[in-house]
Amino acid sequence: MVIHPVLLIAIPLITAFIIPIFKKYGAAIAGGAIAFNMGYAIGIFFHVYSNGKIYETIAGFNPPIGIFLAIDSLSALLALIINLFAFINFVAIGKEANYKFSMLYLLAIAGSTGIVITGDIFNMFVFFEITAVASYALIAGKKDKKALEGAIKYMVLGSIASSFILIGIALIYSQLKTLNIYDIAARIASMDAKIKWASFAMLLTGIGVEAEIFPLNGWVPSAYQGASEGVASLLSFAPSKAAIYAIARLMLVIFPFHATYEIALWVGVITLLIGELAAFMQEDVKRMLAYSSIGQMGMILIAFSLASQDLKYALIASLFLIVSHAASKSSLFLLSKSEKMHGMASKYAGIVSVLSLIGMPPLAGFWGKWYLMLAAMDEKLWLVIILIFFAGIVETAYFARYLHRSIGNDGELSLRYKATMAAMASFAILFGLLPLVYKIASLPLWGG
Amino acid sequence: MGLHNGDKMMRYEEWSKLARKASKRSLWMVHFCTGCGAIEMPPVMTSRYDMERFGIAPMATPRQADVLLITGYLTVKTLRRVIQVYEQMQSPKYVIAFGSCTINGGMYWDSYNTIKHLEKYIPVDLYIAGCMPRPEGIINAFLELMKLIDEGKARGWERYQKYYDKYKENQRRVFNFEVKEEEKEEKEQKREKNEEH
Amino acid sequence: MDMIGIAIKITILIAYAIIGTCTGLLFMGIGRKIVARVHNRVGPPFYQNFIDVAKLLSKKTNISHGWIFDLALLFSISGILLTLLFLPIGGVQLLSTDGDAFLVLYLLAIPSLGFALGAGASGNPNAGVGVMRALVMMLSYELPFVITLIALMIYYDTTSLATIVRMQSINGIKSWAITMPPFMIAAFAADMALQGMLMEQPFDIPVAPHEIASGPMVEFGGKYLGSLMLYKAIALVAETTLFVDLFLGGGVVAHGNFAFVINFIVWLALIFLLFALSILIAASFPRFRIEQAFGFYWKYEAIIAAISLIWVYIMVIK
Amino acid sequence: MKSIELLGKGEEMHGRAYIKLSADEIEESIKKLKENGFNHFVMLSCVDWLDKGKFELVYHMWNYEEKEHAMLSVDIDRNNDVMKSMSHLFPQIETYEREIHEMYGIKFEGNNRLTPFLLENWPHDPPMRKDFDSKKFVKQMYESIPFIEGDENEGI
Amino acid sequence: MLDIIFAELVVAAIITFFVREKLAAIIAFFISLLPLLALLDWASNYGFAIINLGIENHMKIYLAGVTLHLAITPLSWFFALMILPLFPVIMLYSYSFFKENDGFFALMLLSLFATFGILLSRDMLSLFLFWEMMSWSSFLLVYRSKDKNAIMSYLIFSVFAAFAILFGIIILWHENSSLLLSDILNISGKLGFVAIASIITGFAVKAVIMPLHAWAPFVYSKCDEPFVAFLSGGLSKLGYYGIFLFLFSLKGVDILQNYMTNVSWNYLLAVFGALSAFFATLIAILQDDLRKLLAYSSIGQLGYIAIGFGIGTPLAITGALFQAFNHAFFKAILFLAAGIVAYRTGKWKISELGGLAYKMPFTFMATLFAIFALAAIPITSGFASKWLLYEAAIQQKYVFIAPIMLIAGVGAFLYSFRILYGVFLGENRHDSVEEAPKSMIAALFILVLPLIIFVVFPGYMLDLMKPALQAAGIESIAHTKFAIETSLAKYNSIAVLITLMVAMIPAFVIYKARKHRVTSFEDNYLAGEPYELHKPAMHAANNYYKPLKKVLLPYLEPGATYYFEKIYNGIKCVSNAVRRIYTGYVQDYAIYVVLFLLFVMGWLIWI
Repeated sequence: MVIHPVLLIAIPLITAFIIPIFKKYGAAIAGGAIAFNMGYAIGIFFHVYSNGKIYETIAGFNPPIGIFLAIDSLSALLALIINLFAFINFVAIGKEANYKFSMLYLLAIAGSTGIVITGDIFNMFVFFEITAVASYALIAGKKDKKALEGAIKYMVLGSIASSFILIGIALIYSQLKTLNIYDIAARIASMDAKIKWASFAMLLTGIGVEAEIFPLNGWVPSAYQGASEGVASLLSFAPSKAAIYAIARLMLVIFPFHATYEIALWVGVITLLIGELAAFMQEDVKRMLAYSSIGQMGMILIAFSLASQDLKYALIASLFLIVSHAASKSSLFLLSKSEKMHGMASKYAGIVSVLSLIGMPPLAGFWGKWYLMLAAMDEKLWLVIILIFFAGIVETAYFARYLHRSIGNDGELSLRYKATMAAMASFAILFGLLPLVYKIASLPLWGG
Repeated sequence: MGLHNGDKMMRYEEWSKLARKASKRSLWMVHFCTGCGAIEMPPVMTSRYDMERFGIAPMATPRQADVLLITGYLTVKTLRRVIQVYEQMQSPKYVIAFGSCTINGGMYWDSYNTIKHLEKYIPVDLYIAGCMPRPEGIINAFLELMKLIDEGKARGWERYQKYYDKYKENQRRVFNFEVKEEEKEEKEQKREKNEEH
Repeated sequence: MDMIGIAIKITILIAYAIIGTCTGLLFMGIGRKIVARVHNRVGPPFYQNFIDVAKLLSKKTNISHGWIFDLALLFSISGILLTLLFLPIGGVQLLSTDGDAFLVLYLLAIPSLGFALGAGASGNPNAGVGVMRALVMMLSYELPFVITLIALMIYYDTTSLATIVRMQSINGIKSWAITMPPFMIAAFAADMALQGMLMEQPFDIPVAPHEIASGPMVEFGGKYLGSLMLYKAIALVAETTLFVDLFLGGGVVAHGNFAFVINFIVWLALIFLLFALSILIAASFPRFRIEQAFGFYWKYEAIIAAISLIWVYIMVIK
Repeated sequence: MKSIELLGKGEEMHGRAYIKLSADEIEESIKKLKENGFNHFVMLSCVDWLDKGKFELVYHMWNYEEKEHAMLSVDIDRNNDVMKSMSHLFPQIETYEREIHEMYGIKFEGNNRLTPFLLENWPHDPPMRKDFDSKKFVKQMYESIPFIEGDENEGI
Repeated sequence: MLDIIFAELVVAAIITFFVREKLAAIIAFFISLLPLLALLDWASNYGFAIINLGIENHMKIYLAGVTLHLAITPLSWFFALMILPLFPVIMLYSYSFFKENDGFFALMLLSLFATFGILLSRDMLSLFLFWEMMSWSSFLLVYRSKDKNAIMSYLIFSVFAAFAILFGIIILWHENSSLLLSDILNISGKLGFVAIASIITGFAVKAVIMPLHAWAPFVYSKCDEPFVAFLSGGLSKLGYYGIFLFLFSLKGVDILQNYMTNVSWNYLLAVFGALSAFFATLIAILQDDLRKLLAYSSIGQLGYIAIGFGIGTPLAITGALFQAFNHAFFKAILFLAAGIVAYRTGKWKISELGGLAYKMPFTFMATLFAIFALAAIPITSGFASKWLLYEAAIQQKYVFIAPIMLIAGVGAFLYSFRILYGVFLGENRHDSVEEAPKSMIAALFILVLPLIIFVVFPGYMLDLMKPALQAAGIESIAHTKFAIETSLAKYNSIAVLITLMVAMIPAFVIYKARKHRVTSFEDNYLAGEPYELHKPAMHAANNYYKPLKKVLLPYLEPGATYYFEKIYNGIKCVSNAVRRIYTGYVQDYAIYVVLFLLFVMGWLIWI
C-alpha cells in the first residue's frame, strides 16, 4: 500500500490550526493527532525496516523545484523516536495542557518530524523555524522569572542561528541553484572551495545552536531549568535530536570531507568534556541534567563525525546513543518533578535511566559506548578514547551523587505520571535487547 | 558467694602422703597487706632470709596461692575483702595471722571497728605473736606450718567447710554491726539521761 | 611402614615427650637456682618445679569458668607436645620429615591461642589485657625471628628443619651456621627473639604480677596452673631446640654407632647454655613497657636481622 | 598577726592566731582570709565538749607568705548540731564535713554527699561522740560473737 | 541446558521483586541451586578429562544483534565451585534476616546470573557484558545501604574498572579482529602490553588489591551482611578469575614479559599483594567496628592470592587458588556471623559487644572454626594454602615478600583474637540475647563443611585444581591424599592431626584427674573487691590494642582514601572553572556563537 510520509507533518499542522476553534476540546484533539502521528511513524519505520528507502515528491514537481521528502533508516528511526516519545510525554503532561499549550506542542512535533524526514534544505530551514518558535513559547509557558529568562536566551541565540542557516543555504543556492540535498551532495565538488567551507561553517553554527554544541549552548542550562518538566522532556528528545540529525545529514551527505570530520570530532569531544565537568558540581537537578545532555550531545556528535568516515560501527553507536539519551534523559527530566525517587516505579525509572546513561549492559547506552569505542579504535584516536573514559567516570560521579541525594520517600507523583516515566525508561531496555537498531543501522544510507 | 553445697566434705585421709609432702615443700603465698606487717614481707623474700629456699613464692592472685597471710589489724571493711580473697583461694588453703592485732585486737582492743579475734570469722592455722614479728619469726612460722601440714594438723580449710554456716553467721553479724537485744534498753536509759541533762 | 616400625616410632615419640617435660622442669629449677645465686640467695632446690607441679595437680578444688576455659588446658599441653615432636632433637628426626619450619612456627601458635581463649573466657579484665600484651609481644618478636629464619632457608635452600640439621652437621662444629659471619648477626637477633618467646624478664610483660596480677593466668589455679607450668617447661625445651636446630646444627656432633648418646648430651648442653644465657639476661634487666618492647624488636632487632638477610642474599646470589 | 588585724578580733595562741567567731560570721571571714593570702585550707577539726554541751568546729588556714596559721573556731550546740557547709569556698571541705558528719553526726546543709564514708552500714549513733562508750560497745559487739569450737577440736 | 538456567534466573529475579520476603527467599534458594546442578552435571558426564570445548558446542545468546559464546571450561568450573555454593547459603541465611522484601533476593539472583555469565563467557564481549551486569546489580545492592561514601566509591571504582577492561579489550579486538578469548595469543609489542596491563588493573579493582582498595572498607561496613558475605567471599574471586584468565590461561604473562624483558612485571603484582596483606592486616588490628575489621582482614587475605599470582610458579598458583577457596568460605562465615551478632544485639562496635559465647554457642563455634582457618592454624586447611605460598616465596628467593607475608600471617592472629575476645568472650552485657534462628545456623555450618573436608585431605583440593592448571599449561605439584610434597619440604596434614590427637591424651588425663567446679562471672579476682558492691566495668575489649595503636598510627595515618580525596577535589576545582564559562548573560553566549563561526571558517579555509 502506498505510504505518504507527508501526512506526518500535515496532520499535526492542520490540527494545530483547528484547535483554537474548539477551545474546550483542544487537548483531546491534539492527543488524537499525536496518537495518529505515533501510529503512522511506527508504520513508516517498519516499512523502511523491511524494504529500504522511501522517496516522495509532493505536488507533482520533480526534485529541483518541488518539495522532496526522503526517509531512510536514520530518519525513520528518529521520526519514530520523536513521535513515540511525544505521545508518551503528552500523556504525562495530561491535564495541564490547555489548548494553547497543545497547539504549540503539535507545532514543535510537526517541526521536528519535518526536519527529520525532509530532503530539501530550505524545507529543513522552515521546519527549524517552526520548532524554534514553538519551543520559545513552550519554555515561556510556565510564566515565572526563570522560564522567561530561559526563553529569552533561547530566542536570542535561536534567531542568530536561523539567520546563519539562511545565509548558508543562500550561499549553496547561489552556487548550485538547487535546494534538494540529494542534488547538492552530487554537485558539491563543483562549488568554489571558499564558498563551500563558508556555507558549511554557517550551517554548522546555525544548526549547532539547536544541537547544543559546546560554544553555542549557552541557552541550554537556563532553558531546561526554566521549562516545566513536560517541556524539558520534550526539548530533550524532539528539537535537539532533530538538530543533531541535521548535522549528521550535513556531515554524512553534503560535506563528507576529512576536514569537516576533524572539526566535528574535536568540537564533539570538547562539548562532551565541558558538559560533563560542568554537570559535576551542579546542585540543582534540572541544571545538572541539562549539562549532562550537553555532554551526551557531544558524544553523539563524536559518533556521527566518525560515521562520516563511513566506519561500520560508528553509525550503530550513534543510533544507540540517540535512543538511549532520548529515553533516559526525558524520563529523568520527568522524574525531576519530585525531589526524591518515591515508590517502585519512579525508583525503577530513575535507576534504569541512570544506568543506561552510564553505559551499563543490556541497556542501549552500553551498546552505544561499546560500538563508539570500537569505531574510535579503528581510527586509533587514543586521546579521544581516554577523554571519553574520563568523561564517563565524571558522569558516574555526579549520577552517583544524584542517586544518593534522591533516596527518600517524600514527593508524591500521580500513578499516570509514574507509568509514563517507567514506559520511557523501559524503551532503553527494549532497544538494548532487540536487534532493531543494529539491523536498521546496517541498511544503506540515503544519498551517501 | 562462698561455698556451694555441691562441694561435699573432703575426708582428710584420702590424701596421699606424697600430696602432703609436695604441698609442704611448695607453699605459694598471697599476702593481704592490711596493717603494718606488710613491710616485714620484703626482707623475708630478699637474699638475707630468702624464703624461696623452702619453696615459698609470692603469688599475685588467690587462685594460684595456698597460704593467705594476714599482716596486721583488720577493720570490718577490710575483713569483707579478706573473706572474698579467702573464698577465692583453692583448698587446701592455710591462713597465717601476723601480730597481736589478729590474736586479740592488740592495741586496738577497744576500737569500735577493728576485728578482735580473727578465728571467729576465718579459720586461722597459725598465729605469729609480736607487734609485727621480725622476718625470722615469719620464717619460723612457715616451718611450723610445714610441720603441721606434714602431721596433717593444718586443716583450717576443712574446719571452714565443716562449720561454714557458723562462720557465715559470725561474719554477717560483724558486717552489719548487730548488737544483742539487752543492749537496746540500755540505750533508752542513756537517752533519758541526756534529756534531763 | 610396617607395624613394628610404627610401634618403635611411637615409643620414641613418647620417650622424647617425657624427656622434654622432665628436662624442661629440671632446667626451670636450675634457672631459679641461678637467679638466686645472682641475687646472692640460697634459692630453691633444683627439683622445686617438680614439687610445684605435683602440688598444683593435687589441689582439691579446681575452679573453672565454663567449657571454653577448659580449652586452655587441653590446647596448651597437646599443642606444645605436638611442636616438640616436630623438631629434630639431638639429631633424631622425630616427625620433622613430615613438617617444616613454618609448620613449627604456626604450631607454637596453637597453645598460645588456646590460652588466649581460656583467659578471655574467664572474663577477668586483667586476663584480657594480659592476652593483648602477649599477642603484641608475639607480633613484635616474630619479625626478627622470621627474617633470620628466611635467611637460613635461602642459604640452605630448604625449609625442612631435618635437612637444615643434616646440612649443618656434615663435618661437626665447623659446619654450624653460627660459624659464618652473617649468621652470627642473625643468631644474635634470633636470641633476642628467643628471649621474647620464652617470656623471660625483660619481656615478661604479659605475665607481669604487679601491673596486671600475672596477666592471662589470673583465673588459673590448681590443675589449670599445673598444665601451664608443664607447657612453660616443654615450651622452654622446644624453643631452645628450635634455635639450636637452626643455628647450632641441632647438636649433632658425632656420626658413629654411639653417636646417638653423644649428640643427645651435646644437645642437652647447648639447650642449657642457651637457657642459662636467657636467665642471666632476665636476672639483670627490669621489665620493659609494651611499646618499648615493640619498638625494640621492630626497629633495632629487625634492622640487625635485615642486615644478615641481605648479606646472605648477596652470598646466595653470587 | 595578719589574720587578727584582718578580722579585728582573736588572740595569738602558741604562735597561731585563734579567732572565736559565731556561726554566721564564719563564711565571709574565710572568704576575706582567702583573698588575703590564706589560700591553703589546712583542715576542719571538731572537738566534742560533752560537759559544756557543745561541739567546737575549728577551720585551720595557712598563709604561705606570712608563714601564719589561722584557726577560726565556731561553737555549735550539741543537741541541734546543724552547720552551714563551706564546701563552696574550698572543695576539700566537703570531705572533712563528710567525715565529721559520720563520726560526730553534725549535719551540714548544702553538702549533698553525706553518704557513709569510712564505716560501711553503721547502724548505731556516731562513734566519736564522747557519750559513745566504745569499751561497752566492743564488749557487746565483738565479745558477744562466739568462738567456733569444733566438736573433736582437731588442729588448733 | 545452560540457556534454560539463564532464562530461569532472570524470570526468578523479576518474580522475587513482587513477592513477600519469606516466599521470595524460598524461590531464590531453589533457583540458586540450579547453577550448582549444572556444575555437577558437567563434572559427571565430562569427567575430569581435560576437554577444552571447541567453539561448536558453545551456547549462543543473540542480544541486540550480537552473539555471545558461553561454555564451561575447567578453569571456570573450579572458580564456579568456589563462588556458586555461596548463593544458596546466603539465600538460606537471609530467609529470616530480612523483615520486608525490598528487592534483596531479586538483586542477588541478578548477581548470580551475572556471575554465572562471567564464568561461562568464552568471548571478550560477553565477559565484559556480564562483568558490567555484575557491577550494576551489586551496585544496586550497595545502593540499599543509603550511605553516600559507599555508593559513590563503589560506583566510581566499578566504572573505572569497567573502562580499564574495555580499553584493554578493544585493543585486543583491534589487533586480531576477533572477540573470542582463544584468539588473543598472537598479540605482542607495546599495544599488547598496554592491553593486558589495563585489563589486569581493571580486574584488580574488584580483587581489592591495595592501592585500588579504597572502596572496600566503606562498602563492606555499610551494606547488609548477606550481601557483604557474597561481596567479599565471591565477587573478589571473580576479580582473581579475570586476572588468572588473562595472565595464565591466555599467556598474558609472556606478553607482558617479552615487551619489557628487564622488569619481571608479575613480580609487581606480588609486591602490591604483599603491601596490601601487610598494611591491611595492621589496619585491621586497630579497628573497633567489627565490619570494618573484617573488611580490612578480607583485603589482607586477598593480598595473599595476589602474591601467589605474582610469583607465578606452579607452586605459588596452586597455593593462591587454595587460599582463594578457603578465603571464600571462611570470610563468608565471619561476615554471616557478624550479621547474626548484629541481628540479635543491633550493635557493631566490638567495645559494646561481649560475652556472647555462652548465649550463642553455635555461632561461636562456627566463628571459632573460621578464625582458625583465617589464622592458618596447622590443623585447618588455611595453613595448607599459606604454607604453599610461603614455600613458593622461599623457592623463588623473594627476600622482600617472604618476611612481609609471614608477619601478615602473624598479624592475622591479633585481629582474629580481637574478634573472639571482644565479641564472644569477656563480660556479658546482653542478657536478653538468645541463639540465632535455625536457618542462619544451618547456613553457617554448611559453609564450615568444605573447610573441614580439606582439613584432612589437602591433596584432594589439588586434584580439583589439576584440570584448571593443566588447561593453563601449568603442571600440578606432587601430592598424595594427605601430604603435599615440594622441592623444599613436605607437609603431611594427617601426621599433624594424629599427633595432636595423641598429644591430647595427657592433657585429657590431667583434665579428668581432678573434679572442677564452674563458678559464675561474678566470682572473678578483682583485688578482693566484691563484684556485686558496685559492678565495675569488666570488658577489657574497648580500645583493645591501645599501645600498638599509639606506635603504629603515625605510620598508617594518610590512608588510601586521602589520595582519592585529593583527586576528587582536583576534579571539583576543574569543574568549577568550567562552570564559570556559563556566565548567564545572553550577550556572552552571542559572542561565543560568532567566535565559533569565525573559528570554523578560519580553520576550514586556511588549513
